[in-house]
Amino acid sequence: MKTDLAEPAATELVRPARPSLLARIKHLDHIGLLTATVLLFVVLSLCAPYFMTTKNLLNVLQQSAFVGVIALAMTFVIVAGEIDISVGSAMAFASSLFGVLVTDHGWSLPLAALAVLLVGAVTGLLAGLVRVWFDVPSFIVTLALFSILRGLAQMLTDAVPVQISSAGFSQWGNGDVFGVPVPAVIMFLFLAVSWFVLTRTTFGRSVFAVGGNPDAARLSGISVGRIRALVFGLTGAAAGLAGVLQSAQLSSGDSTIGVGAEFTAISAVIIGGASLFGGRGSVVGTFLGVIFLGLLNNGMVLLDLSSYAQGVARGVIVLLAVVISTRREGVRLRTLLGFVFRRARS
Amino acid sequence: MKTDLAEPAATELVRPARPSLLARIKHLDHIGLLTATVLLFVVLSLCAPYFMTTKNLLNVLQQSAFVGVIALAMTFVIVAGEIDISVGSAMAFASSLFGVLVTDHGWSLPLAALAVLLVGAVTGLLAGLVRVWFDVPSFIVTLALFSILRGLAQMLTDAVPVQISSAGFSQWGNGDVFGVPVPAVIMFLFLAVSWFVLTRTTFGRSVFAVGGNPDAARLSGISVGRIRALVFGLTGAAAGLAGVLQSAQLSSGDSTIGVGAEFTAISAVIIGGASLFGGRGSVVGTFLGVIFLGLLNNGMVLLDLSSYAQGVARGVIVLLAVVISTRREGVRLRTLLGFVFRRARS
Amino acid sequence: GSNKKDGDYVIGVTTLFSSPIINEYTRGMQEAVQGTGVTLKINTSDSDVSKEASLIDTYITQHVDAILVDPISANGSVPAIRRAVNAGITVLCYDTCIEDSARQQLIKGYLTSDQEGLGRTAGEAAAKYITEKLGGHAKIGILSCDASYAICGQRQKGFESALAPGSYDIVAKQEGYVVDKAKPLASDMLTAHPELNLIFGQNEGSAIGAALTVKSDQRAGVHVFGIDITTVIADLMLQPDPALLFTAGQDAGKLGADAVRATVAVLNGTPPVKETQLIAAVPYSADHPETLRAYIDERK
Amino acid sequence: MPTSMSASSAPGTLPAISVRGASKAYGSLQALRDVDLEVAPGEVRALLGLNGAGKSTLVKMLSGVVVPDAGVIRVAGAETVFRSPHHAMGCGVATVHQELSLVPGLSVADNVFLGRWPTRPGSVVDRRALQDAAKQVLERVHCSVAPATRTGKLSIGQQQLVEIARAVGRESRVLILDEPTSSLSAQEADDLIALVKRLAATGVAVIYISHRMDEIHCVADSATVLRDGQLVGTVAMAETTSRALFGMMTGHRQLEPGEAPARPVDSPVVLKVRGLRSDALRGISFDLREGELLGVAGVLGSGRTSLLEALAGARPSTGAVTVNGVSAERRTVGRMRRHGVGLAPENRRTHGLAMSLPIRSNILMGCLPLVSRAGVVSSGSGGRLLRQTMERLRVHWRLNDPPSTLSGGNQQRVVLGRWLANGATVLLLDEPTRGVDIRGKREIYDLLLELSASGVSTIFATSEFEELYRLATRSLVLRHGELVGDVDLRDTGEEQLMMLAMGEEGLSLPTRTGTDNED
Ligand SMILES: Nc1ncnc2c1ncn2[C@@H]1O[C@H](COP(=O)(O)OP(=O)(O)OP(=O)(O)O)[C@@H](O)[C@H]1O
Ligand SMILES: Nc1ncnc2c1ncn2[C@@H]1O[C@H](COP(=O)(O)OP(=O)(O)OP(=O)(O)O)[C@@H](O)[C@H]1O
Ligand SMILES: [Mg+2]
Ligand SMILES: [Mg+2]
Repeated sequence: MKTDLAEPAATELVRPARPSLLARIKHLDHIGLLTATVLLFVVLSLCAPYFMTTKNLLNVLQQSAFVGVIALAMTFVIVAGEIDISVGSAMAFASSLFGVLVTDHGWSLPLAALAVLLVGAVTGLLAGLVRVWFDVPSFIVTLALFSILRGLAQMLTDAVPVQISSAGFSQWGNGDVFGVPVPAVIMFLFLAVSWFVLTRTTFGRSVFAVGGNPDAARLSGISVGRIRALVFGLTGAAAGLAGVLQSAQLSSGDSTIGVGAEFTAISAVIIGGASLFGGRGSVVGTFLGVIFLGLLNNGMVLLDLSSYAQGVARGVIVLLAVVISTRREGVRLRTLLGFVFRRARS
Repeated sequence: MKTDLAEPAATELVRPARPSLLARIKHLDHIGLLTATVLLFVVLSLCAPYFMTTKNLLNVLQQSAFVGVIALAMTFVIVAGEIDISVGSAMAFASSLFGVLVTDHGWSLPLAALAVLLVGAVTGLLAGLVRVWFDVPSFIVTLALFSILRGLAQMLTDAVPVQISSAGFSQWGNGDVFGVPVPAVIMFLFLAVSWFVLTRTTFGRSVFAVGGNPDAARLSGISVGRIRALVFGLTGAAAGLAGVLQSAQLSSGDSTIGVGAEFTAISAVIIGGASLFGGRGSVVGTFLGVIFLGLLNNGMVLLDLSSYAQGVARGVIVLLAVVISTRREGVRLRTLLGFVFRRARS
Repeated sequence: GSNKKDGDYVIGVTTLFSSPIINEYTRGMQEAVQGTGVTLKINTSDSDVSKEASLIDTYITQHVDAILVDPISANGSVPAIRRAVNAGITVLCYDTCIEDSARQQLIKGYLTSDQEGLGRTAGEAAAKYITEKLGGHAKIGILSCDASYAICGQRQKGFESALAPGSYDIVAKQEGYVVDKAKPLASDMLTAHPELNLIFGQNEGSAIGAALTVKSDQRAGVHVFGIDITTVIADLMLQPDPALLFTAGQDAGKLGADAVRATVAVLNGTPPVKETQLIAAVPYSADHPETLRAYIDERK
Repeated sequence: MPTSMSASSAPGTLPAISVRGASKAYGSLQALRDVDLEVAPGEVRALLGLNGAGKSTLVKMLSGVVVPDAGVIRVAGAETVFRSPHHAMGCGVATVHQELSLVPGLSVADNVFLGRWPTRPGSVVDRRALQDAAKQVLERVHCSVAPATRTGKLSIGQQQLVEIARAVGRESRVLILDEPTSSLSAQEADDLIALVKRLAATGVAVIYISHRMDEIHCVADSATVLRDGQLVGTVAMAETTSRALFGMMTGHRQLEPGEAPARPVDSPVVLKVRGLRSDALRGISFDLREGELLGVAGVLGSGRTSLLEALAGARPSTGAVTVNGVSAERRTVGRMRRHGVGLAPENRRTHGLAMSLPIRSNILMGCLPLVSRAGVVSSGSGGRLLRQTMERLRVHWRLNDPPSTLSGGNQQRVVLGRWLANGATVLLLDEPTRGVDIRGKREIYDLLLELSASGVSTIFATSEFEELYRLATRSLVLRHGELVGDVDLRDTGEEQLMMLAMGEEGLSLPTRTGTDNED
C-alpha cells in the first residue's frame, strides 16, 4: 500500500495512535513549516539589511511567482503519487514557442499566450497518457520529456533569444496591480483556483483517492488513468504560463531559462508537507514552501553569500525544512533532537 | 506492498495468466533490451560511417565507463527502493577534492584516491542515515546533497580546475590494458563484483528484501536501516571512483564535471529493467542500459545530428527503450503497438 | 593530412554550449566555408569536459583533417587534444584555449576575441562615465560568469585595469550568467546595496539581466556596462534612456570565419601562427544608435 | 486428537513460553493491561477475542515486534527481553503475523529462509543448500510449490503456506499463528489444522488466533480469552462450549443465530447474467432477484473473485449482463456503479481502503457524482450523505480519522458504506467478514439481512460454510471458473457442496501458476 512506502514506520506494525490533543489542534496543518518560515523571516530581518522593506518583500513575491505557479500544479501531480521533472524544459519550450509565434509569425500576444498554454497542456497530457498506457514510471516519462522539450526549444529559437518588443507586454512580467507585481497577482489567483479545485471538486478528491490507493480508487469507479493523465496536463499548462510570464519579464523568448526549476518546485511541494508517495499534500503548504525558498534565496544574496556557499546553505536548509515540516504531528523538535541524540549514543 | 506500486496492473485485479511459452524461455531476462541494443547496433553500423571500427567501439566503452560505474552502484539503491540524485555533484566533489589533495597538499596519488573513495562512501552513508533516521524520502535527501556537494566542490577549487601534472596518472584515465581502456577495465571489474554481491551474497538478497517488502525484511531480522544506509554508501564510493577516473582522464580536478550524470545513471538502471519502486533490477541489465546509452550518444554524433536534435532523439529513444525493456514478459512489441492502435481508435 | 587537395577538408568543431554568441561563431564558420569544399562537423560539449573528450575522440575516429576546439578547461581539455594531435590531426583553438605549455606544443593557432580587451573597452567607457556623470567615484556591482569560465576572469581583469584606482569600490558580486537567474540576483543585489550606481555584466546574460532589473525596479540612478552584443542587447540599448549604456561586443562572426580560414591555411601548409590572434572588441554605445540598428538589420 | 496430551494440566513441565503482567499502551489507548499467558510444550492454545481485544498486540510482544510497557517474558523458564523480532526467533519463538510478510520479488526458497540464508564463507549464499532445505520445509507443510518459483506469482493461500513454512523451518519451540486461515479456502484451512496438530505432537507449543469457532474446536487444547486488552480467562476446550467462549469474549451471552431469510421467488430479477466469460471464467449464467442474498462457494482459485470482479466491471469480461432490465455494455466500474452495482473487494487493505485518507474521503470516493454539482463537491450534501450512511450502518465514526484506527469489522463497513451511500442496489461482497470477529460478523450479517429486507440484493463469495448457510438459502458453486452448481442450501449439505466445489480431484490443492524458474 502506498502509505507503507510513505511511512515505513506507520505500517501495521505501528498503527497511528488515536489523535493526541496536539494532533487535534494541529488540523490547521503546516505548523512546522510556519514555524520554520517565521524563524527564517526573523533571522533575516535581524541580519540582512533592507530585508524588511516592502520593496524587497514584493521582489521576493515576484521572483517566487514563476516557480510558484509550477509548484502549485506540481502539488496535484505529487498528491496523485506521480512526479514531473520536465517542467523546467517545458518552461523554456513555452517561452521559445511564444517568442517565435509573436515575433516571427506576428501573432497577437493574447492569442500566442493561449496557444502556448494549450500546447503545454497537451504535451503534459500526452506524457501522462504514455505513463498510463505503457505503465512507465512518470519519473522516466518526464525525464525523457525533460530532454525532448529543451531540444525543441533550442531548435525553435536556434538558441538565440527572440526579442519580443512590446512595451505593454513587459508589463505582464514587471508591472504591478496596486503595488503588487503582476506575476505575484497571477500566482495568488492560481493559488486560489488550485486550492478550490484540489479541496472542493470531484477532480481534487479523485486526485487524493488515486494517490492514496489507486486500486481502491479504481474499484470505486474513479478513472485512475484519466486522473493521472490530467494532472500532467495541469503541470504542462502551468509550465506554459510560467514560461510566458518569464518571457514577459525578459521581454524575449529564451530557450535557456527554467534550468533546475523542477527541483525547486518539487522541493517546495515536499517542504509544503506533501508525500512523494501520494495521497498527502496541500496547495497552501506548497505556497508556504515556495515563499520559504524565495525568502531563503533572497536572504542569501542580501547577506552577500558567495554563490558556492549559497549552494551548500540551500541544501542544508531545505533538508531541515523538509524534516521539520513532514514530522507527522506538527513540529515536535524535541523528539527530533531526542532522536539524533539517542542514535548518537547507541 | 511495494510491487503493487510497481505494477498497478499486476495486483489481484489482473493476475498474470498462466505463463506463456514466451515467458518461460525468457528466464534469461533482458530479452527486450538486448533486442533494442542489437537493433541500435545494426542501424548504426549501417548508417554511421566509422561506427564499426574497434577504435570507435573502444571509445564508447571508455566514455561509458564513468557513468557506468555509478549506474552499477545505483542499481543497488534502486533495487532497495531508494533513489540517489546526488551522484553527479558527488563526482565533481570527488574530482575537486582529489585535485586539491594531490596538487595543493602533495598527497601521493593512491593515498589521495583512497581518501576520496572513503570520503565519498562516508558522505553517502551519512545521507543514507539521514534518510533512515528522519524518514525523509531519499529523493529529498540526495537533492539536498546534490546542491551541497556541488557547492563544496566549487569552494574547494574556487571553481578553477586544479591541474594534476603526473604522466603516470593520466594513464589511469587514458591508458589501456591489452588495448582495452583502463576505465572500461575498471567498469568490467566493478560489474563482476557488483553482480556477485547483488545476486550471490546475503547483502544482495537483503537489498532485494528491503526493496520488495521492508516490513517483511524487518520482521526477518534484516536491519532495514543498515541496508538502506549502506546502498547510499555504495553510490557515494562509486561516484568517488568515477570522479577520480574522470580527473585522470582530464589530468585535473574539476568542479564542473558530472552535471546530469544522475539522470544518465538512473535512465540506464531503469532501461536495464529495474523498478523505481524497488525489489526488481539487475546489474547485467544496468550494464546493457549503459552500453545502450553509450552507443546512442556516440551514434548521434557520428550521424552529424545537431545537438538540439540529439536532445530530442535521446528523449524519445530512452523512453522507447524503457517501454520495451520493462514489458513484463520480454519484448512483446506486437501487444505494444496493438495497445497504441486500440487506444487511438477508442 | 595536408597531402589532400585544397577544398575537401573535414573540420570538426566543438562549441562550449548553445548561446547567441556561440551561434555567431558557427554562423561565421559556415559562411566562411560557403563555396569551398570544406565540410564542418559542429557539436556542442555542453560545458562538460568529458563530453568534450568523447567528441574529440569521435572526431579522431572519423579521421577529420582538423579540429577547431573551444576548450572547456585549460588543463582538463589537454589530454583529448593530445590524443587528436598524436593521431596526426591539426588542432586550433578559438575563443578559449588550453594552458600555455601544452598550447605551444599542440595547438597550431589560437584566435580569440581579446577577452581582456573586451573588459578594458567596457572599462574605459565606464571610466569616462564615472568621471563625467558620477563625480569621479562609483559603487560597482558585478554580475559574473568567472566562477564558471576563465575568460570571464580576464574580462574582469581588463575592466578593472581601465578604471582609475580609487575611483570605484566593488560592493557586491554574484554569479549569474543565464538571464533568468541573473535578473533576480541583480534585483536582490540592488536591494542589498542602494548605494550601488553601476553594474558590470561580464557576459550577455548578466548584462541583459542587470539592464532589465534596473528598468523594472525603476533604479534610474543605476547604469549597466556589459560585454557581448546580441539583437536583444542592441534592442535594450535603443530604448529611450536605456539602462545599458555600453557594451563591448565580440566580433564573433569574424572570429568564427577567421578561425576556419586559419585552419584551412594551416592544412594547406602555411606555417602555423604560434602567438594568439586577437579579434578586437567592437564598442557599442547607446550614444550611437546607428551602429546598433545596423547590427540588428544585418540579422533580419 | 486427544486433548489429554495437552500439557497445560500436567504439573512440573516448564511452560515453553510464558508472559506475566504484560501491558502495552498506544498513546492514550491501553491495548493490553496486565495479561498473563502460559503455554506448555505440545499444547495448542487458542487466543480469542473480538477485533481490537489485543490479540495481535500480545502476539507482537511475544515475537519481539513491540516492546511491552511492563511484563516479564520467559522462554522455557528463562527470563528474556526480546530486543527485536530477529532476537525472538533466535530464542525459538516463530510467528506468522496477521499481515502477509513475504518479498514478492524473491523466490519461495529465499522467502522461507528470509534473512537467514544458508551461507558459505564470506556471507555468500549457498544456493544448493538453500533449495534443498526449502524443499524439505515446504514438503513438511504439504506445499506443492517449487522452491524456485517467484513468490509474487502465488495465490494468497499459497503465500500463506510459504509464510507458515518459514515459521516451521525455524525448528522453533513456540509457533504463533495470527489468523493464519483468514485467507485460506476451507480445504487449505483443514490441511493447515492437520499440520498444526502434527507440529504440536512433536512438542511444539502453538498459539493460535482465529475468529472461526469450528476451527478452534478441532485444533485447540485450551483457549485464552482477551477482552478490551484484559485477560478474561483460560479454559480447556474440552470443558467449554462455543457459547461460553462467545460470552467470555463479548462480556454477555449471545443470542441464537437467526435463520437465513427464505429466498424471494416472486420478486423481480435485478441482475441477469448470461454466458459471462473472462480469463478465469468459463460462461457463467444466473439470475439474481431483488432482496436476494446469493452465496458463491468454491475452492481457492475457483473463480469467485473473478466472477465478482467481472460483474463489477473491474476485470474485462464478455457475455450479457442486465441490471434492472438495462443491459450493461462495455462494463467498467464507473458504468456498473451508475447501474447501482458495487464491489467490496477481497482484500480491504490493499484494494478497499486508502489508509492515508480520512474515513470521510474513503466513503465519498465512491459517490462523488452524487455529492457534487458541475464537478464541485457540496460539503452540505456530502455531510448529509455521510450522516445518513452512518445511521444506516449504525456507527459513529470520527470521519477525519484514517480507517487504520478502526477494527477489521468497521473497516469492512466503511467499504459497504461507500456503496450504500452511492445507493447501490446490487452489492458484490468478496469474503465480507475475513478477519472480522464474531461480534463484527454478526453486525455485518444483521446489516446484510436488513439490507436485503429493504430490497438490496447481494452476492457474496465466502470460504466459510458457516457464513454461507447463515446468510443464504441459495448458492452458486464454482470450479475452475465454471458454474458447477446453483443449489438450494436448505437441501444441500456441506459435504455435497464440498464434492461439487472440488470435483474428482478431491483434496489436492489447485495450482494456479506454472513454476517457471526465475533464477
Ligand atoms: N500501532 C498501533 N497504534 C495505535 N493503536 C494500535 C496499534 N496497534 C493496535 N492498536 C490498537 O490496539 C488495540 C488492540 O489491537 P490488536 O491488533 O491487538 O487487536 P486484535 O485482537 O489483534 O484485533 P483483530 O482481531 O482485528 O486482529 C486495537 O484497539 C487497535 O486499534
Ligand atoms: N495469483 C494468480 N496467478 C495466476 N492466476 C491466478 C491467480 N489468482 C487467480 N488466478 C486465476 O484466476 C482464477 C480464479 O481466481 P480467483 O481468485 O478469482 O478465484 P477465487 O475463488 O476468488 O480464489 P481466491 O480464493 O484466491 O479468492 C484462478 O483459477 C486462476 O486461474
Ligand atoms: Mg489481530
Ligand atoms: Mg476470492
